[in-house]
Amino acid sequence: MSRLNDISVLRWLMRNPIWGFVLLIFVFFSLSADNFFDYRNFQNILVQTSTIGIIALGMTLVMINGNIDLSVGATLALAAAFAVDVQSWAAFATWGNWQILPAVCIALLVGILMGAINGFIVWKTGVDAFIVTLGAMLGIRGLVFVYTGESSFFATNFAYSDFSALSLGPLPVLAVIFLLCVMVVHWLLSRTVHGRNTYAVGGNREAAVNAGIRVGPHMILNFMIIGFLAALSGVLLSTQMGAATPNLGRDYELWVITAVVLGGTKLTGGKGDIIGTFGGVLAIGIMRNGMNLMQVPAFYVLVIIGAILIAVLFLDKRFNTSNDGGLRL
Amino acid sequence: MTKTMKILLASCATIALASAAAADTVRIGITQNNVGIDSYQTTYERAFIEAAEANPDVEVIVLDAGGDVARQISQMQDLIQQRVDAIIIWPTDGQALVPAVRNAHREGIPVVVTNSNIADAGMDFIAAFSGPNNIQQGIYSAEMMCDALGGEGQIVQITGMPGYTTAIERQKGFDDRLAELCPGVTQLDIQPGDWNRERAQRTMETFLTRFDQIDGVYAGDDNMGVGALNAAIAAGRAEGMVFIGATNFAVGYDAMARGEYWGSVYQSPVDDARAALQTALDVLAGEDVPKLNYFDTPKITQENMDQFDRPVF
Amino acid sequence: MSSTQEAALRLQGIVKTFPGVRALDGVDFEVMPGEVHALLGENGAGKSTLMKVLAGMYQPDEGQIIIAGQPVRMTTPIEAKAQGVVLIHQELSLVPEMSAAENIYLGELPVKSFGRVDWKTLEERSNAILKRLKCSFRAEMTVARLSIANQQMVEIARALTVEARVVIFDEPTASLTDAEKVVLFDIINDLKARGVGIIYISHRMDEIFTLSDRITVLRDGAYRGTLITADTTEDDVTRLMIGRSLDLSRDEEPPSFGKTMLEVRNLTCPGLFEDVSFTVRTGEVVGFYGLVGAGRTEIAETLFGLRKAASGEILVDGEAVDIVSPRAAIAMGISLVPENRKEQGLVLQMNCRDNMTLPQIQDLTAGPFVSHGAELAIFDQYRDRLAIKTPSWRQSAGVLSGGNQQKIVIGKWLSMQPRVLIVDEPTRGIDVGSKSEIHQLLRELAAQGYAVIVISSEMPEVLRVSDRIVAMYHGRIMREFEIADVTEDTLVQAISGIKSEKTP
Amino acid sequence: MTRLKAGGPAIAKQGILVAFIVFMIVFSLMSDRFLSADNMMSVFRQSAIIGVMALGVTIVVIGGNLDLSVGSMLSFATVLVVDLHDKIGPELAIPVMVLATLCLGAVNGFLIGVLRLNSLIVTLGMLSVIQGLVLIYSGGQNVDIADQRGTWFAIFGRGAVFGIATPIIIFGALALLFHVIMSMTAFGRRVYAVGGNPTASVFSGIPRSQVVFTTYLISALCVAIAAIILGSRVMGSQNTVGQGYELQVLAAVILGGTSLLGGAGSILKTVLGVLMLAFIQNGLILMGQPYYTQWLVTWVVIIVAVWLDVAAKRGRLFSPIA
Repeated sequence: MSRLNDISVLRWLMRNPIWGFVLLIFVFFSLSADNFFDYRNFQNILVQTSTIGIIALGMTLVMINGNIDLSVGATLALAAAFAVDVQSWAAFATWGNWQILPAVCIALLVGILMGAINGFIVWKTGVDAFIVTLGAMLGIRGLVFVYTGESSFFATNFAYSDFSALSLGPLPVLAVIFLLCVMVVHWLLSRTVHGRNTYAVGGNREAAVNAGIRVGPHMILNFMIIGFLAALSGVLLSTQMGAATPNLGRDYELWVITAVVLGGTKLTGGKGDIIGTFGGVLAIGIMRNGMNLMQVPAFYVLVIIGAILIAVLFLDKRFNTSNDGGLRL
Repeated sequence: MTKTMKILLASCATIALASAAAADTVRIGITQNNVGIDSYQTTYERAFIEAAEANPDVEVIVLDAGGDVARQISQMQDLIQQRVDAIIIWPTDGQALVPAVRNAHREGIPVVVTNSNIADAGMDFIAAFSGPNNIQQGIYSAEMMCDALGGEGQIVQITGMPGYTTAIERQKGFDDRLAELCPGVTQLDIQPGDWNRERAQRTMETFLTRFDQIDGVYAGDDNMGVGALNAAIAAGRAEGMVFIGATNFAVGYDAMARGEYWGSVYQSPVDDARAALQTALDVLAGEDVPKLNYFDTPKITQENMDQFDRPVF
Repeated sequence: MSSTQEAALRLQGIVKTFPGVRALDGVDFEVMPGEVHALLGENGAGKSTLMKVLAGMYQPDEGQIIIAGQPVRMTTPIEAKAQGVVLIHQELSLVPEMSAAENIYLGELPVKSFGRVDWKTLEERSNAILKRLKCSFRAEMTVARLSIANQQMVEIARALTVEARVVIFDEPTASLTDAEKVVLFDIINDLKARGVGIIYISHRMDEIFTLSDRITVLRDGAYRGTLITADTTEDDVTRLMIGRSLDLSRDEEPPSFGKTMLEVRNLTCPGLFEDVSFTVRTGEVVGFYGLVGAGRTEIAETLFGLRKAASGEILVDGEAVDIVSPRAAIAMGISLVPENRKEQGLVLQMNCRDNMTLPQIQDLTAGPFVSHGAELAIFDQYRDRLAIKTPSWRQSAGVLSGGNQQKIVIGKWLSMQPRVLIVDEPTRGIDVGSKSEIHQLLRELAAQGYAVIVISSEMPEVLRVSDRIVAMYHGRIMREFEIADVTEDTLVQAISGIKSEKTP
Repeated sequence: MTRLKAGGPAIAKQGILVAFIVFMIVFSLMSDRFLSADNMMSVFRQSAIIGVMALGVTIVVIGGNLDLSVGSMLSFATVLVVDLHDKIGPELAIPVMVLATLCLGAVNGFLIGVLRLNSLIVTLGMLSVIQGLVLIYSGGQNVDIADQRGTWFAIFGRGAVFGIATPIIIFGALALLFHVIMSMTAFGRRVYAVGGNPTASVFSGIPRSQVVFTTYLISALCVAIAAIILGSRVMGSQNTVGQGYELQVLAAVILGGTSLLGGAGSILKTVLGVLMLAFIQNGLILMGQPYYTQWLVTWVVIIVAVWLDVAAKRGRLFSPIA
């Protein structure tokens, strides 16, 4: 490799420090955990991270927009409940395995609807997205309990849970869907007008308004995308379980935000990308997997992950913030 | 302190000697529900590890799902990945773990379910279940309640964390048996206490303002039962009120000794853990193990409590 | 500009009301093709509202907008742009993380199938526009990495994406250096030559008289008259704007200076300023003049404990001091009225009184509590002394006009009884009337024995308020002038880095 | 139409107060027990723990930051004080626990106030770290006080003075104290200034780091006091007892109209927010509704109350953004 290339790789890592971290823990666990460096384990990691990862893609959009969505865990549970329950509706009783199709479609639509409601409220009331979605986090969870009546649903059709065990070529189908989502959302964010406008709205909302971007509908669209992705994640998770439980997805919003922030997206908006988020998601996935394999006691895992989150934030502040000119503020 | 140290040293020595002697050990992975949420699960974990350490032929991998279904599924994958000889699972949800258990089954790894059972759909894929019979426990509590009230009265129920199997099963056993046995006892309301003493206390306080006459309280475990008792004492209405719980905790045992608490169901996490490990070992040894292995969880009341040791948790 | 020619844009009887305010009250205005028409008025006179009506951001309640003879309705900035009306904002409205090209075409990025951005077209077109503006950077550059002046150029480039009939410049020179101003004026003249009508809004009289053909003045939301620039004097315009004549002369008693209150010796902060030495006496105003980035603000920040100097000495009242924080600076009697009043000077949602007493709140206590009476006494005193117009001390500072906000900040620091008062850009973005009041005030302060430093980028301002002028260039002091010796030429030379004979 | 009159009815600016009154009327019509003295006392007593924590978090939020770590910090403090009660006695257990909790607050304060790291992420990380510390400390076991009847520690959670339960007195006294601090002292003014505009505060000579640091110490102190009430009330503790409290606390603060942007908010309105949440919970149970209806109602109430607040400030009901 030429020297120039070395330098550009280094510079790339400097701009995406999370990938340096991913590399570091990858090497660490490969050396210290017995079953870590193994093709099947890598498949596992991808499948395990897909749940949080798919939502994190949507969260990246919403956070670049300068908003946040705390209701994703509840939306995931609601979509999973629909995906499993609709299969058993009498209307589709004669559909055979095709009964899965309307179930999944309805679940995804429910996710989109929840996102649209959040987005609409944020737009029309002008209330901070943090507050709106904090309320929705409680409220949508309430809807889940109303709908499920506190109990779990399960799919009578094993074809549903067999789906998650399928492989497409060398990769499990869940991993393929996750990687596909990564690519599509990356393309959306970096190549399309909507994606570029996402940066504009988050980076300088006034400028976006002045430039004639319809900020309200734009934000609704992003909330619908994250609603869709949370629902998709819920559907995929429910295929792994062949069931849906009302408590599904609790605290996921915190993990998703952690992953996105590790990936370099700023809470203030206007900055971030999918490559970073993907790295953040992998970092959490590899750490959890590796610590499981190394049998780190669960109590210590909490301390380690929390401390790493703070440490990454600290390092990012040290190396990656623009110079404030040495002013002592 | 010194005594524990000695035991520790002794057990270390035994292990060292034993492992030198052992030709091939079996590796058993366990993924637990939510250690740390209450003492039962913690004591279970400790007892499990102790039991495993006492056996030179066993090496265990101990994982905790933190109450999260998805994390438990990944832990199942990780255990399959490590090619353990058997998996013991304490399901966070009876339904949702069926496919994960099925996967292990397909990979030829026997699965033993512990403490709370997997849903019916999964029964074909497990080697055995070992644990208490939660529905039976609900039934016991209903019978005790009936006894205590003489078949007449108004009661309230405080359940565990909504949506969790143990909570649902105990409630079902209790509700069905009570209706059958004592039609004269009416349930005024059912609200959750989330396995949390303080929340149960709050729920009970609201019940107390809402209902002028409460004759009995059934709580999904003693931790919540004692919370309800606290509330009633604070309101000066504990006198003559019947408190019945499940999973006898030390605080419940003590309250029973003071005569404030009527009865509970005695369930030892140590027995639970040992039974699970033994079932797994039996399965691995190729013995003919029955599908359902319930260990005994007897009623414990003020009358017969001297037959039981004070719970350690 | 014959009357037979069709106006590029004409407004007739525009009325716009907001809750409780009649922001525009029947305004008439027109701009001909190839004309630069300056729009003047004090802050709050209705200029911004008028511009927003023109740019499609507000709908007028009454009146008509006529473009090239056709009455039009514009409900969004995009529609206005499609009609050929383009507004260049006063405050930079760029998205820092996007490229210059994306910013230039923000809101109307060229699209291919599937909503994809057509990068090739985008960059070709953007680079063509930047070339026309004689910009040296490429359109692919991220805006965050451009200098302020180049960012301003991107803002201007936005106006050129369509065949504009009318371009509105709202205070375009606020952050430009003189050299960059020259480029901007070239562009304006170029647009003018192509028959574009220009509406030019500025507080700077010299620019208006250099550029414009006609001047229209607004006051209190109403039209006050239109003047032909060539036949008008600054005084006429000012009288029209504020309804009275401004006194610009310095007819005070000859100043008497006291002891040296502040002395700075060889102060250095690498990369920002080097080897800076000067003195300020009581009763004296020392003006620091230079281009943006010459290091003036940084010196002030160092004196106020916000920066650490690498070497050098600071003496207050003859005593060498080490200023480690603003608190230390305040304790030594140094006060700084900062450059950016909204970001550095005020807590906007806090009320006027609390803003004013903020630095000394710890000392205004009776027992553990803040003394309401003591606070109000200070507020009343400085409201009267500085003629701050606010209905009540409870008013939050954010809703006041720029001039009154600036007076609150000045009051805040005067109430500390400072030994040295540093004022950075005292009148930036402030209308003519308040500007003159603040100049008057600075002179009075000197007369009362304060040692004052005024930092300004406006030559008339330094000439008007200073007793001595320190000219800076690239972090160094080039020359010091006594006010009696200074000429505009020598001053311009000094701040442009042109060497001349040292002052004796 | 959708525009509120400028400076119009003062009541329109008190979104939370309006919502509160409406709710009290609706609930008292639906359940005759709702307004009974017993029920009121019981709701006040129940809200004391969340209330005391909400007071501290309000100050943090006015200072322009968030604190999500209070939930696991409550677990930490309660487990510690209950565990130490039997080991070293309550007279030592309380000061040791308060000191330890203040140390956690100091870590928050240092990371956020001095190193200027983002408060949402830091306290999110601390939420996890502290929960881990609790579990490591206790080994996952519940802790209990053996002699529940004999200890004077019972006074904090179970005692009463002149017939008023101690938790209510503590909550009320702290609310008053903090209200006075925030509205009448120099420190309070500085918190508002730092939250409203940190840069301008530094330019006014306010020691920004120190102010933010102190707000986190106060928050930790409130958690410690809440833990004393909780430990004394329950006479025992689970390791996850505070799980989820951070969001309830934040919901109460938001409901009280404190802006998440900092620089604005009021202690007394937070009290109103706390009571409102408690009354919703209590009222719905009294009406015999399943527990999850309170989540749905809370959803609507939070959004409507904050919306009214925001609408009153901007002078129109709907946001003007296109």
